[in-house]
Amino acid sequence: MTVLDHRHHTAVPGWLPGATAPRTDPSPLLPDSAPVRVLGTPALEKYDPALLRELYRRLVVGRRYNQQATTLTKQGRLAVYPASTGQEACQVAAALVLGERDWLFPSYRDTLAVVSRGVDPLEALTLLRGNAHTGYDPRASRTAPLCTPLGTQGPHAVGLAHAARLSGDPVVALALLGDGGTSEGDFHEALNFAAVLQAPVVFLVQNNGYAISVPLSAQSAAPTLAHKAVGYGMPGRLVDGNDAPAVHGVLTEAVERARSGGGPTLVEALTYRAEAHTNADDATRYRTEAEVAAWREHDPILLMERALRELGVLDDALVREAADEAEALAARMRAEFHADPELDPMSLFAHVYAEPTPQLREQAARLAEELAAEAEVQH
Amino acid sequence: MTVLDHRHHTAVPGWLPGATAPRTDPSPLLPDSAPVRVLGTPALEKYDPALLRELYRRLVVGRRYNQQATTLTKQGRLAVYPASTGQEACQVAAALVLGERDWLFPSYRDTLAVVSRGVDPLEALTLLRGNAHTGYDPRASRTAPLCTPLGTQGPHAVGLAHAARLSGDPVVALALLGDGGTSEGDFHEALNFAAVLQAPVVFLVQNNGYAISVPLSAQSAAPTLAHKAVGYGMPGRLVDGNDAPAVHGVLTEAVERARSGGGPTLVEALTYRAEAHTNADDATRYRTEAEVAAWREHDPILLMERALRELGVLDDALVREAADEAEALAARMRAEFHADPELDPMSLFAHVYAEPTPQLREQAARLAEELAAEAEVQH
Amino acid sequence: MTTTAPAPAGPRTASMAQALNAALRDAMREDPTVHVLGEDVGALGGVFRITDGLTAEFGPDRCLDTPLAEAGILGTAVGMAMYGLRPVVEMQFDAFAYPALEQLFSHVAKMRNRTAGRLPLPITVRIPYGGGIGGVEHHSDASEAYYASTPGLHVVTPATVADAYGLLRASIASDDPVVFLEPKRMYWGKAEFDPAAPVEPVGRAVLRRTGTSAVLITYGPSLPVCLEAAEVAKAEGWDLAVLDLRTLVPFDDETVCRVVRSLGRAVVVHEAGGFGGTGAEIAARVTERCFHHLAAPVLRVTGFDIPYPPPMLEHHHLPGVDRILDAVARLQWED
Amino acid sequence: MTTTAPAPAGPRTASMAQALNAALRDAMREDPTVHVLGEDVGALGGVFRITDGLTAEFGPDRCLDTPLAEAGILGTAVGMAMYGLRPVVEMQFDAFAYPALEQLFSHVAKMRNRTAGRLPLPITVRIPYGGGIGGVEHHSDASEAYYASTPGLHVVTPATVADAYGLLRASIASDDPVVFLEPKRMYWGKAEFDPAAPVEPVGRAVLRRTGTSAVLITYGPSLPVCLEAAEVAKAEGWDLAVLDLRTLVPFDDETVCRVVRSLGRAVVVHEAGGFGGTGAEIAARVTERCFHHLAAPVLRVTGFDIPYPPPMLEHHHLPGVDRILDAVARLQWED
Ligand SMILES: Cc1ncc(C[n+]2csc(CCOP(=O)(O)OP(=O)(O)O)c2C)c(N)n1
Ligand SMILES: Cc1ncc(C[n+]2csc(CCOP(=O)(O)OP(=O)(O)O)c2C)c(N)n1
Ligand SMILES: [Mg+2]
Ligand SMILES: [Mg+2]
Repeated sequence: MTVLDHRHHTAVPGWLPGATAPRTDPSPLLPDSAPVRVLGTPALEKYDPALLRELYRRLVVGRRYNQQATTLTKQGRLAVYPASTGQEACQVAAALVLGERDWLFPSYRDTLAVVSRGVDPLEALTLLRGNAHTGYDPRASRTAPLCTPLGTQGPHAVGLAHAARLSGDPVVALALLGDGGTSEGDFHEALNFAAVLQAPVVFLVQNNGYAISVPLSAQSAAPTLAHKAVGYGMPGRLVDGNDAPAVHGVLTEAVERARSGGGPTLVEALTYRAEAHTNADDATRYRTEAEVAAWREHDPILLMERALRELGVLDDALVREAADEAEALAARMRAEFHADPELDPMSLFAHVYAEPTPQLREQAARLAEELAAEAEVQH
Repeated sequence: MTVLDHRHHTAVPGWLPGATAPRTDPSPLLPDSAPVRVLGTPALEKYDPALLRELYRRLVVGRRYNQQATTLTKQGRLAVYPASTGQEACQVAAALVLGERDWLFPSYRDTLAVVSRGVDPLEALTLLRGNAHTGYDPRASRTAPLCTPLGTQGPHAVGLAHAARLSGDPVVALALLGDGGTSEGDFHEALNFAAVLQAPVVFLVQNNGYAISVPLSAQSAAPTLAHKAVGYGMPGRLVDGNDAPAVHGVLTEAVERARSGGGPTLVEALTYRAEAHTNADDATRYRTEAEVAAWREHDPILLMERALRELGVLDDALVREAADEAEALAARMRAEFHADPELDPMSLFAHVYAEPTPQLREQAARLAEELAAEAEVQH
Repeated sequence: MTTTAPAPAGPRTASMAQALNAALRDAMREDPTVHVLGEDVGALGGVFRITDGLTAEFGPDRCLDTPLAEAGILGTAVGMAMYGLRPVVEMQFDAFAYPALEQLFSHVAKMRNRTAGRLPLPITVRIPYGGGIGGVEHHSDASEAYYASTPGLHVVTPATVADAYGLLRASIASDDPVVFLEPKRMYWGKAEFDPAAPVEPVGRAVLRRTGTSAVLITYGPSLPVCLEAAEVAKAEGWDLAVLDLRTLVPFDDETVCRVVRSLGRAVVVHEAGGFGGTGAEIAARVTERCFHHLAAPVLRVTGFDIPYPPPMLEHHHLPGVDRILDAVARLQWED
Repeated sequence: MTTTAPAPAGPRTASMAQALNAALRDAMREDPTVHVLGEDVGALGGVFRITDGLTAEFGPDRCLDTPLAEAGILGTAVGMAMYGLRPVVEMQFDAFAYPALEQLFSHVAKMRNRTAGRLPLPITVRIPYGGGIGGVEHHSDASEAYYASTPGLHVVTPATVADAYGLLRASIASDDPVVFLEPKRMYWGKAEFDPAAPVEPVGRAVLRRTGTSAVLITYGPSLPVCLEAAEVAKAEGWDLAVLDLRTLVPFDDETVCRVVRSLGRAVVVHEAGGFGGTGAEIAARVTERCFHHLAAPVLRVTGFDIPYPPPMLEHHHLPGVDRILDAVARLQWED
């Protein structure tokens, strides 16, 4: 399958950590140094064709999900949308490697991973639609709320994994972070706690080259972000984040290690944010069309299609099946998001505490009066 | 000279990072991998005898300083004293490698480094005596206030070094941290900023095996703390922190690299906190006498004396000179600290802002009245 | 520092430190989901010995010495609570809770609300606070205003040995996050108490001394000062009531307003700086609700609006009996 | 988001965002020690475009895109100030300043005091705050109480385009640390202003509207709401004055008390939650100082004591004209 060519990447401005140092396979520098695959999946043959088809299907559906959410935002149906377009390989692989009882700790950009885990888009997108903070049941879906304060979900994943381990419960927690998030103190503290506690947690850093407008070169001087694992005494893995089977493989290894008591792993997936940071962002201010175009050559769906065709795994039936499922999801999203959501102003007071305080009861009563008065006026 | 034998260390309980993984020379894992000296000074001959004598003299004086401060605390003349007994090699080397215009960023345990830089003990110890927060002039002494919130002085050192570099001023900043401090988010953010900005700053982690009662093994699972440098793309160095010439050598290399535009370095100095955390602490609750005894064999002054005698650099004149200077310092401390300090209650309002706010002026007036009334009563 | 010996059952004389230790031990015995974590809480038993003996009895998994990182500690507790445990976090000193404020404000205080009640966080964050022990800078902050002004947190602070036990038990049992502020200068004061004897619930203020002239409204470390002031005031002909709030959030408007209305004069006392301190909220809400019962404005006696002073000067900063009596004298008795 | 075009000299019509941008540019032109640092302040010009064009004009060393870590940003600014520079830090949103609170509370606010005046920190921390822009959770906190209750910090918040320019220039010129709170929902509102025309200094409140019935005391994002309420109130026969505090610390007792004494009735308005909010301090101190001039208690109109709501519900939380008029109606006119 297509291979990421680093001479090509070094030609891509603004992408590398440090103008001078080109990224190379850091295997020798990483502990527990199984070769770190950065050059694409070696032997696709060893993958179960059923898995490859499943990954392909989810990629196609995921891309369509990103497109539809973006359209809904343009139509004012979502308040804001941070698209994961171009990062679908990481998103669907993250969802696929987790067992039913495992936990996912997503960030604001990871709604596709949440949906790919089985959460309804209508529930996964309430935060970005603006009708509620978290629309799904974290306990039922074993998925933490979308995290906005960067890096802060790291310690949560560690704590949950640690608690499960103490209870002899074979749960693994997978935390999704961005390249920018690795700079936060909470990232450091999470990795250190995870390593010291040998918690069954996996940190997946989707390195999409940017933190809003800030390129990786202004974020870190490390040879790779995977190198950060060294300072905590945990294995680090660097993988082509647009190569779905490769991401799935590396994450599966990490999840299994965690489940079997082997402790945490830091995985850096090299990918690219194909769209602006959000619909509100203007990416032309800080990156070139040439760079964006270069990365289109490495689009995760493109790579997957080529690879599966080479393997003869991709037949027209699968293509149609995936396309139909994608369209069905998009149609459902259009229908559901064009209807206005139910809103209950009194819900503002319902869940601040288990029992509203006397002060909140007073304030709720005042709002209720106001609403009643308004209702009066309407009649 | 005496060599730290790791088989011996592994025998020391509670000291190693991770029960299983013994610390080994991490050179191959460290970038810019000049051999990392953990096994003592190789060729003392290459050191200028004058420097060796100077180090010896400061070690002896420094030990006496620690003893006298501890005694003063027992006598109630200091509110609390975190002794650097056993860590004198790091303290005096840190002071000695800095030029006049360089900056030192000490923590609460590093008053010896501050005094060794030339600050009067009476001024260096106000924080611990309890009569003032910072007793010396940070600008004049190019020494930041003793930092208590762990890790927080890291970013200060980076910012100062960065500002100096922008001004073309060849200043280097040296930040002193402890092993426990490396777990704080601010440590991570400081190292990352330093590497990205290529700031002329050196981080010296005095790994004395404990954060109050918490052993390194519960603090970090990294092979060594110096390994943390890898994740920031800066050189890391591990050194025998009780080997004064070795510490001086490693720090000198790092300071020179920083001054010549080579960016930051992380140095881990392996040492041991010979006393309890402070006079208020009870170390018997968490470490064995055997461990403490084992480390007495590696006392920095013992090592230095042996080495210098072997080299024939240590003559009785030097021994007497050092002892006399030490006693003179101790005598001065006794005299100065047994006098009660001058205290001005109104100083509480003098430096909250450049100009006291109207509110503070009111409050100051009220206190002035109270003091006047009390004075009345006294007459 | 001395050992906090395992508490015998039944009525006893104990220090506040021992009562807190007993509360933790009893909670851990009764509920296996209660876990303690923090810096030096294991073999050392905490720098104030509040967790003394817990690791010995319950093992390191139940009472965990963490790495030195407060955001990591509280963030890890959040994850443990998400799984179903009941973490009790120890912050070593008031100012060293600041690194955890983002976790506290953005997650601990908000998690129940942002998940429509599906993800409550029964976390107790114990913070030794305030001065009076000769601590060096950053070891004596009275930081309660930061917590009390953050919706989603309960803020509890005991001022008696019995409350230390009872309120900590109640806080650990609460399904909401509680910031439990321990007046560190009261750790060593002893009193009779019976763990079996229930105390007034969280959210209730208690009248520690009845009086007919005016009421001193206070909490935590300032209660003893107020009681002493009330004693001295007798000589001046004032019969002062003393009200111990015990809980800053939720606030007991009912009890506070009943007392203020009946007396018409009130002084709020706390050692934190006055500007933006909790005393401002207390004075403002009492005035809103009891305006026509007030013979004088509700006055505040607080620390100055300055960074906490060095040990040798702290007594000038802390509200003492004289300042309280001066305020009482300014309650416009001539009216 | 559109570009904040480089400001022409002289009088102009500008948005608050453009005025802030002009203030930064002019300060950097006049004083080479002024450095801007923060997330996305470079090529992007900040997510609100307040730093637009600064890197282009002054280079990346003067306007620096930092790594994504707020404690690191503020801590680095502390070191830069120790060296002698005048850093201006941008925090991207209110809730994202929380990771920097330890640096702010334990160092920025205290450094001058803990060094007996030898190490002042002339740092300006710019924080876009408050709601009303449909931001998702953590993007709309009104966090001023945390700052206003921390001794050592000045807390400034403009409510007009002219003040945005004038107060930011004054804050950057101040030798004390200033938390400069920018009402983000006012960024795009335009007005005439002249950079050359001086504004009232930091620490002075300004009467934005004279009135004879009662005064609305407010600041930042609530000023327009209060002015609108005053307009509507005319119909009800109330002639309301509107006072813009502009600075929370230091507080302008003189002006505030003069107005309150002359009118006898006051309502404090802000969008932060009421409990422990700055309105409590304002109400408490005004009552202490003006008690016998008050015909009614000082009332507060504030946001609810809840985590900030999701965008579609925020209008129920934010104080509006009706709530302000309800409070005015409760000022016991019958007396
Ligand atoms: C603590 C914190 N600081 C700042 C922000 C504002 N912010 C939101 S997204 C973003 C960039 C994040 O970059 P990265 O971690 O690489 O994730 P990506 O957006 O690329 O997926 C920033 C600065 C935030 N959400 N949280
Ligand atoms: C942010 C913060 N948290 C907690 C403390 C309390 N404390 C003071 S010293 C100390 C241990 C520090 O250990 P280390 O960094 O190894 O330095 P050492 O004392 O060994 O020199 C702790 C936890 C603190 N000072 N600051
Ligand atoms: Mg990114
Ligand atoms: Mg240590």
